[in-house]
Amino acid sequence: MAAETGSTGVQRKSGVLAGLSRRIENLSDAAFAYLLLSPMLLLIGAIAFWPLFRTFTMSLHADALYGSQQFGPFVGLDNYVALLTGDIDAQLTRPFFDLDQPFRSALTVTFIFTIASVALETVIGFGQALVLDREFRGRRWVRVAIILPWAIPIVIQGMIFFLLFQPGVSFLVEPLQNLGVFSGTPTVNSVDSTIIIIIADVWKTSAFMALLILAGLQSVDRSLYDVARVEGASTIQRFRMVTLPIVAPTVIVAMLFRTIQSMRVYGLIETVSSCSTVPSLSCLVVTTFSARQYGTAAAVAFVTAAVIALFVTVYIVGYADTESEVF
Amino acid sequence: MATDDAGPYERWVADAIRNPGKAYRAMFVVAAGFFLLTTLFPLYWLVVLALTPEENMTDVGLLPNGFNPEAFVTVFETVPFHWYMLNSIVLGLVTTAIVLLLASIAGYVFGRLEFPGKVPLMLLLLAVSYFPPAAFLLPLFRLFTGNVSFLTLPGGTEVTSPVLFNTPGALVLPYSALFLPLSIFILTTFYGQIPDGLEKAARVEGTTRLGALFRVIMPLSAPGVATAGVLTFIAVYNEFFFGYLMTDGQAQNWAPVVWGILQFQGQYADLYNLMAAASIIGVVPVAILVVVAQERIVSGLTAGALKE
Amino acid sequence: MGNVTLENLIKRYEDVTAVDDVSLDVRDGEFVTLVGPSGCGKSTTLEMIAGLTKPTSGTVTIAGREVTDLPPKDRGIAMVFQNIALFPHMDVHDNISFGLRLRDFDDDEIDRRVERAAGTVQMEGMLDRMPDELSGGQRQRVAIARAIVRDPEVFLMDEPLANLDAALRVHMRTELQRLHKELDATIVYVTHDQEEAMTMSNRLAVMNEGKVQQFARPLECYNQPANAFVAGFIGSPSMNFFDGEIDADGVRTGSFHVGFDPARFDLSPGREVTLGIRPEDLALPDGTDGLTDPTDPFPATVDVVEPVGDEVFVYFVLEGDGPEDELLVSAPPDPDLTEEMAGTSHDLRLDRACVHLFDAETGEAILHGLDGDADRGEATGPGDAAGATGSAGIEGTRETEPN
Amino acid sequence: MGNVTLENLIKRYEDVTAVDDVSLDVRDGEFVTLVGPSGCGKSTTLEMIAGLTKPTSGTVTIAGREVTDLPPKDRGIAMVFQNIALFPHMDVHDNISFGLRLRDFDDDEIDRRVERAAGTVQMEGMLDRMPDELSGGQRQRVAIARAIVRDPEVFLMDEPLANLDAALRVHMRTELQRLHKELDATIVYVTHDQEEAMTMSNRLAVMNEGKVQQFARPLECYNQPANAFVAGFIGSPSMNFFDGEIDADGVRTGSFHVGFDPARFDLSPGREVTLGIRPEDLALPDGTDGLTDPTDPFPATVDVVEPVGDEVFVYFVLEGDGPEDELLVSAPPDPDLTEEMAGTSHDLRLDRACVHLFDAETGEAILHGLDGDADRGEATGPGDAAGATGSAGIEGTRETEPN
Amino acid sequence: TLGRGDTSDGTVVQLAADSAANEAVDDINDALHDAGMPGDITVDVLPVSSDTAQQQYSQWLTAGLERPSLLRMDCGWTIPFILREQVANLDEELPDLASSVKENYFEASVSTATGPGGALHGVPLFSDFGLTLYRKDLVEDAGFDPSGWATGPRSWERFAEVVQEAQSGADTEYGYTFQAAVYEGLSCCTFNEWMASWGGSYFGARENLLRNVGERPVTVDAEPTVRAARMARSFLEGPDGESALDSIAGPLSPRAVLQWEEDSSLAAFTNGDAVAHRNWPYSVLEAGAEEAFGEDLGVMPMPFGVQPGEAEFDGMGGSVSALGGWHVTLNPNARHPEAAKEVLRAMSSDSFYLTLMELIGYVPPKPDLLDSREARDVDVVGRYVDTLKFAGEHALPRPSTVVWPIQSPRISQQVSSTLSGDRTPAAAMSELNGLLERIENNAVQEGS
Ligand SMILES: Nc1ncnc2c1ncn2[C@@H]1O[C@H](COP(=O)(O)OP(=O)(O)OP(=O)(O)O)[C@@H](O)[C@H]1O
Ligand SMILES: Nc1ncnc2c1ncn2[C@@H]1O[C@H](COP(=O)(O)OP(=O)(O)OP(=O)(O)O)[C@@H](O)[C@H]1O
Ligand SMILES: [Mg+2]
Ligand SMILES: [Mg+2]
Repeated sequence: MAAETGSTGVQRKSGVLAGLSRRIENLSDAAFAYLLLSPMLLLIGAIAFWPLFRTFTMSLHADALYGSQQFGPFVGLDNYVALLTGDIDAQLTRPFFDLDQPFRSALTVTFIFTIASVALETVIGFGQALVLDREFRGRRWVRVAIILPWAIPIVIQGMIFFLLFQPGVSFLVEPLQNLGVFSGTPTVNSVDSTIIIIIADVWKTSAFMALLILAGLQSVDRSLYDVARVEGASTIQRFRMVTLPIVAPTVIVAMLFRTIQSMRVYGLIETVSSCSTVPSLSCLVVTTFSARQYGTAAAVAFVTAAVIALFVTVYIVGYADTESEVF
Repeated sequence: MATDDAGPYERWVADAIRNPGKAYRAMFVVAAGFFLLTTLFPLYWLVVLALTPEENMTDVGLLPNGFNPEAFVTVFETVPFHWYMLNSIVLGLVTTAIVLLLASIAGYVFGRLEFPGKVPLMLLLLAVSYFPPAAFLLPLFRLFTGNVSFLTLPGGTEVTSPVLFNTPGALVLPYSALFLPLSIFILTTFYGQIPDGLEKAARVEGTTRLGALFRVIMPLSAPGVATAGVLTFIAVYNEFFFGYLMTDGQAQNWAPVVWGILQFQGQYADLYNLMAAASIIGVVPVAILVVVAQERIVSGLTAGALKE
Repeated sequence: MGNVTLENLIKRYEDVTAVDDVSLDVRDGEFVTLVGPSGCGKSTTLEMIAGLTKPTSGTVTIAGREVTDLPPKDRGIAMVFQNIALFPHMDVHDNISFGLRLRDFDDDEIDRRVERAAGTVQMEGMLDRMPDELSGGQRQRVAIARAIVRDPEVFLMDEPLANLDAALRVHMRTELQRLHKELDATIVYVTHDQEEAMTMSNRLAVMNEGKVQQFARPLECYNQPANAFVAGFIGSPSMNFFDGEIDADGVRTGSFHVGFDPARFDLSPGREVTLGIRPEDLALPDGTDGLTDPTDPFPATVDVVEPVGDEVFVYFVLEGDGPEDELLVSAPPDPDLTEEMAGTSHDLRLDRACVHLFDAETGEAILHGLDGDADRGEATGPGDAAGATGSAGIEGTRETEPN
Repeated sequence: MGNVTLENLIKRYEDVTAVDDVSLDVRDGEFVTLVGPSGCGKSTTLEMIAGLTKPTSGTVTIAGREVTDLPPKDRGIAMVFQNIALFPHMDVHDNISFGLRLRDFDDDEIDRRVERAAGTVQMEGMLDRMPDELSGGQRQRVAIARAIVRDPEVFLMDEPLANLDAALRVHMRTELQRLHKELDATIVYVTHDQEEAMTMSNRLAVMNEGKVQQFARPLECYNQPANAFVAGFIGSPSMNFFDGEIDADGVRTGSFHVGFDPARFDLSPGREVTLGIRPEDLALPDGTDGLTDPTDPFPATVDVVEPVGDEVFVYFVLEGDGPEDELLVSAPPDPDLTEEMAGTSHDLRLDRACVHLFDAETGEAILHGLDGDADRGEATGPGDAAGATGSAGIEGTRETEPN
Repeated sequence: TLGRGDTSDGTVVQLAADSAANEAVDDINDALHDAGMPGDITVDVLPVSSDTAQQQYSQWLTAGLERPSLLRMDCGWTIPFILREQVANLDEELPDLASSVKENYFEASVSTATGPGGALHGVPLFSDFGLTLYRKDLVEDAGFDPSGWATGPRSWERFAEVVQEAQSGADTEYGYTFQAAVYEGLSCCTFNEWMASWGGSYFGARENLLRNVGERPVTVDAEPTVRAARMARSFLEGPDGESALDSIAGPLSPRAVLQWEEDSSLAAFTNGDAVAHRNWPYSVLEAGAEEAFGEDLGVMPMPFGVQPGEAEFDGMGGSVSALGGWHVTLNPNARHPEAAKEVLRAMSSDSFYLTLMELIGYVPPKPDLLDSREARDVDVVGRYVDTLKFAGEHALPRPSTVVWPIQSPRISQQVSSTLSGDRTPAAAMSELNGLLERIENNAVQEGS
């Protein structure tokens, strides 16, 4: 019998290894899944969950402004209570939440920024991806051009837009002021700065969307387009009924992560304007953190995370409705 | 129908109505042009800044006030900028490799296996990205400076965490952990879409389940894998928060490129032209590298992957 | 030792039971074909043998070793998939050699084997095409080559020839049979092609709704179907069925009566039965003299005459008191059988030896082949029936008297 | 008005010419089947009709309008793809209704039509399954339903029944024919199934290597194949071919001689020909008395006997001076034809009326049906031949004398 | 580390400083060796960005790192490190040096390196003071005589008048430019100078500035502070502007100052667009260079609002220069403490300060040294040592207590909002007062 075992050229793995690999292959789906996930969980556990746990305990302690200790006595949820009741607003660069000054309180600014930038990025990123999905001469270079902003460090991105709206340096400020679009000092005006920061963010991170969506587009089975064409779908209908639903999981993931990232915006604000002009949630974390109010900073960080979690829930619930690959 | 006396525009429109392909082509050109213009303009301005002599840094218009390409040389004279770039590239590559490996495995697990606890686990992973980096910093810094002791041996000596500060480990580990969730989610969606039949075929042919992942599923998801890699690489290349707190900023201590750029922030003066020049130098090669790499990755994974 | 034993295999999806308690014992070196209507669970069964689908319950044993929990790669099998499943990112050569490369064969050996397998499927010149540059049939041939290149003990083939033209099918059939003999391999095969099933297999497993209906040699399935389902499924064109009732001296349908002695077969009058007769067992009016044991004639009108190359199908409508019964007769080509016959009426007769009786309710076979002559009562089986189906009693094996 | 005209269609890929100067004129309401070996260009031709593949040159006209440059959606066609290609993100209902939804049908109408189409393909209960929860045949049925739900003027179907079992095939065939009649639609069909091709089509286009070899009614292709390729391709099992040479009083092959008067057919001695005879036109030794114009007997040894349900294949090895010739005879089932016959020697005879002659070099048909009796010389065609292939001269149409 | 290792033999002492120091590291080593640092010791500069240094030091020192051994700290945030006992007590480590520093250095500088018990924790490396730069040529063209201005501060009214006339005479784009972006510089310096010169203070008397958190009064709603804010409105809007101070001529300053920090504001001045400009000594080096204004650059102390005697709070009033500058502190866990002390010693030598002055334009933190011949011989800056010395003696440190990082942003926000006209000075200052009080009280609770 010419079975595989007898064939030439076959090298049998050493018994131990083979036995191990067989045992692994035999695991139930669940055991196999957890086994595979273990290195990842170990890494994330040590480098993410453990520090978060420590930070969480820190958030239950008072700030320690004096002395060499990093945090003060245990105060339970006081830090959270103080934050949500506005008791420590005085110590924050801007209040956590104040509807009277939507552009000056962290929660509203963060929401405005997130919704505007993610919406714009998705649309523009999709457009860019569609352009890149076509074959044309010089596509590689167009792709370089579209990716380039994403490769710009935030400090530089911030510098570009700071200088672009710096009166005296840039040619843009005066005409914009004359048109009544911006004030004469846009980077210290909360509304102007928010808009500038949104533009800067869209400029840089549309590429993120574009790259991901492009990858999604490229993995669509081309024969489905043939079917759709024969069935009578126009270009737009093909896009809406075939492309869109098939890349939807990718787009959702991209939007999800963009949302999470936008909700944590900080560096861009600090370089283009300042945390006191455009206070975001992360701004509060960083400013309290650099003022060594570690307990408060930790509490703000966890509240930020909780707010993001709420936002994300919206995605997940919305997405679960449209049937899922991811969840 | 176009008549003889119709202008070229009307003729074009009439033509486009008859032949929608033409209209789409025109739309395409307009869209491509728009995207190019909007993405490139700020970069162009960056070049203008880099070329503007430092003392003329007022009223910079569409053309540089004066022309001073020296900035591109000065960058290397003042700081070992190439070393910073190299550090970042190495850190980026190592992190990307780790992330792609772990995220591929996790993406496979989440995208193609059904098991109890899957959704909660994914949500937990996602939660890592909810937190501002500052939330990780203090404990991680203690961990990486040998200030966390795991246990005390009977003799009284303590087993403490290794001192990773100023080593690549102090950067690669947090980068890997923090950029993992994004890649996992990306790869989960891509791997989930590969038809079962192909994985089955590979397994019957003799791969293990993981073998099928690396030999069939990953190559077929090449665009997604490449994108996850590129996103991770660039994110690492530009990451600043950990880059600046986990090293002391010296090129020989693995400080990343952003440190190099920030070296031009003086006590009072920000040397904008040097920063601009530095970022152009830092960015252009990487962007090109990334695009070339991406094409290579895609074609490498899809075509030649198994011509071992 | 490549025998494959399935014991009480069950596969349930949320709301469907795809495979429902299947037990099969495929002997070493045997060629077994699974046939059955679309969706009856053939592919699922193969996938469970391969280890690609985990059975809900039951065990799979290959070569005497229980493999229910073993991964596919350790089961010593090769498989051709119904959906072909070529690796789109590899050219034909790499697709075929995939399994060999996994096993670290050396390059020369790989090339040699790939050449040979490609030759077998007549794809020699296309080794460096990508799958999307191949026609449907070419893809299927690559899939076959990928399976045969490895010489495993057990082959699983799911409609491997579905996209091939007649000539190539014949060629591939011969090649598979040669392979089967040469390698002494065990083959579990799925096909919807009757001829393939009949000519290639040692045994057929006829499945329906996840259950095995009959597992026997092809001609046994043809001649002595275990139930009405098998009778109707095996044989093309399909068997003609008539609802009937046993009466004192035979069985009566809506349109005709077949006289025999029910007592001889332990059939009590009033029992409801299904009477079946194959199109090729019916003779046209002028051919009836060849019948060994003809029934009374009954009138029928030609509806359609359909020549199909090597056969002609004649559709009759029977006259009777029940709902209009239809009857299909397949005859050898004959210049007299033209479409102009449509509408003409004829007297038909059946050969009693070719009649199959099934229980109307359960569909179980009652007997195959009647015998109108009550005097010859002592014989349990009929003598030399002229048709190919000369055997009676479901448990009886085919007995051919020498002539 | 759904006629489809292809003029000089050529499709070249880098190194292959997939379709090589194909011209076809499919009349409105006609059912034309493309047949040919795997890779001969059938799918490519369909794709060019659909507008999915741009011809390298040539034009496509549908319903009198040149559509070569028109997108598929403006051609009024529906298509079943060989690779099925269901939308993985839509359930069965949505897959089927895709085209309707594009055309803004109202929901009730959509549901009504989907129900009907799903009923036609017997998929009623599975409307909300996703494609990956279906068996191979079920997927194919969804693909068919997706095409038929729209009632276009022209249907293109590429192996739509490849994965279906016999019963379902028969059902689907009837359904497609009903559809064809009801909608008065033009159907261009690709199949590898002879029976399907023969029974369903008004005309067959037999293709090989990108070229149309013969475009004629099915029986014409069967009875009067234009060349050896068509003769060999149409008919299953395939025609037996023998190399021969015309001599003074007939044609001589390596193993036997068929006597006739070459002069009557303008054949000069010494010309090399290929002699073809269908397996079903050969009679076994004891059946030879039915032959109208038998040749001299020649000895042959039975190699294999293969019963296939409604037929038995008997493989003979001929004795002769040339390389060993093989001969396949297909006979109706007969209890005498058992495998035990293998090795026994018999004298065979051919019926001259069933012999086809082809030019050995070009393969072009020279004549169909010989006539051994030089005395009956005045007749151009043979009289009433018993076989189905009783016609002579390639241009002659079939003449059936009344009996 | 990619093959780049420690190449030097001998003891290397790592000093965290800025990139300018890094570029001059060879000269610095030479100067230190000249100043008596043993030859086997070398200093290696670890460049840190001034924006991030505070945060990084905090991490490093908390983690007990051994390097860097010496840290250059802003006088604006040294005290919290002292309070957290993260830098070495020089009274104990280097008693002789400590007492010499306390005696001979600018008092304001020393006060920002001194702990609550009076112990010195850092050696000033250089001092910075707010200065008023002006275009001597334009002022003279407008008919004023600036002689005597170098050490004789003008009043704000007079200053505004001079600037306005010089501006209209020379038709420059702006009159007076300064830094008023929402950043630390506004609260620590620009506004602090204005406020103190009008006799106002963040926390009452001068002795409260660096201590007594929670117990000291918060006094930003006092009249002098409001007046300072109104003066700034005059700079921007002119005396007729809303809530402007009518005694101050104007408008002198563009709204762009609200976005300007040191460098952006200096650029406008060196380009010749302004008559007068507030900045630090480094700007003198730049604007006084031959290729810039050279001898045409005048430098004078900050103008005053009220005389010291009339000030509402003790220690305020008169010409007030905000104190900047950096100290060098010693890491208590330093790898080579003795070598590091040697470096510190050498760093505090006169010759080293003079070298820094020549090389980078750092102003020596010792008044006597500024008076010396050698100092006067230094290019450009040498011309202005009298003003520097005057400013140093009238320098005012920011209240850099542990709560200052929390307070500073609130101050700059409120000040900016009133400068831009969003809110009236009185309203903004009174709100600020409330905010600061709450921060103080909170800190007391937590500190207890
Ligand atoms: N993209 C392509 N590049 C190169 N060759 C191709 C490509 N597509 C098809 N071919 C070749 O063109 C020929 C005709 O292909 P086609 O799909 O029309 O065959 P077919 O008649 O449908 O065969 P089958 O019955 O096997 O489906 C084949 O030889 C095929 O290999
Ligand atoms: N993932 C699934 N979820 C639910 N039902 C499934 C799934 N896979 C298969 N089925 C159902 O199980 C039954 C058996 O499927 P299987 O593929 O074995 O059929 P088959 O006999 O191979 O049919 P065919 O001849 O059409 O390929 C079918 O009714 C099918 O719809
Ligand atoms: Mg199947
Ligand atoms: Mg095809």
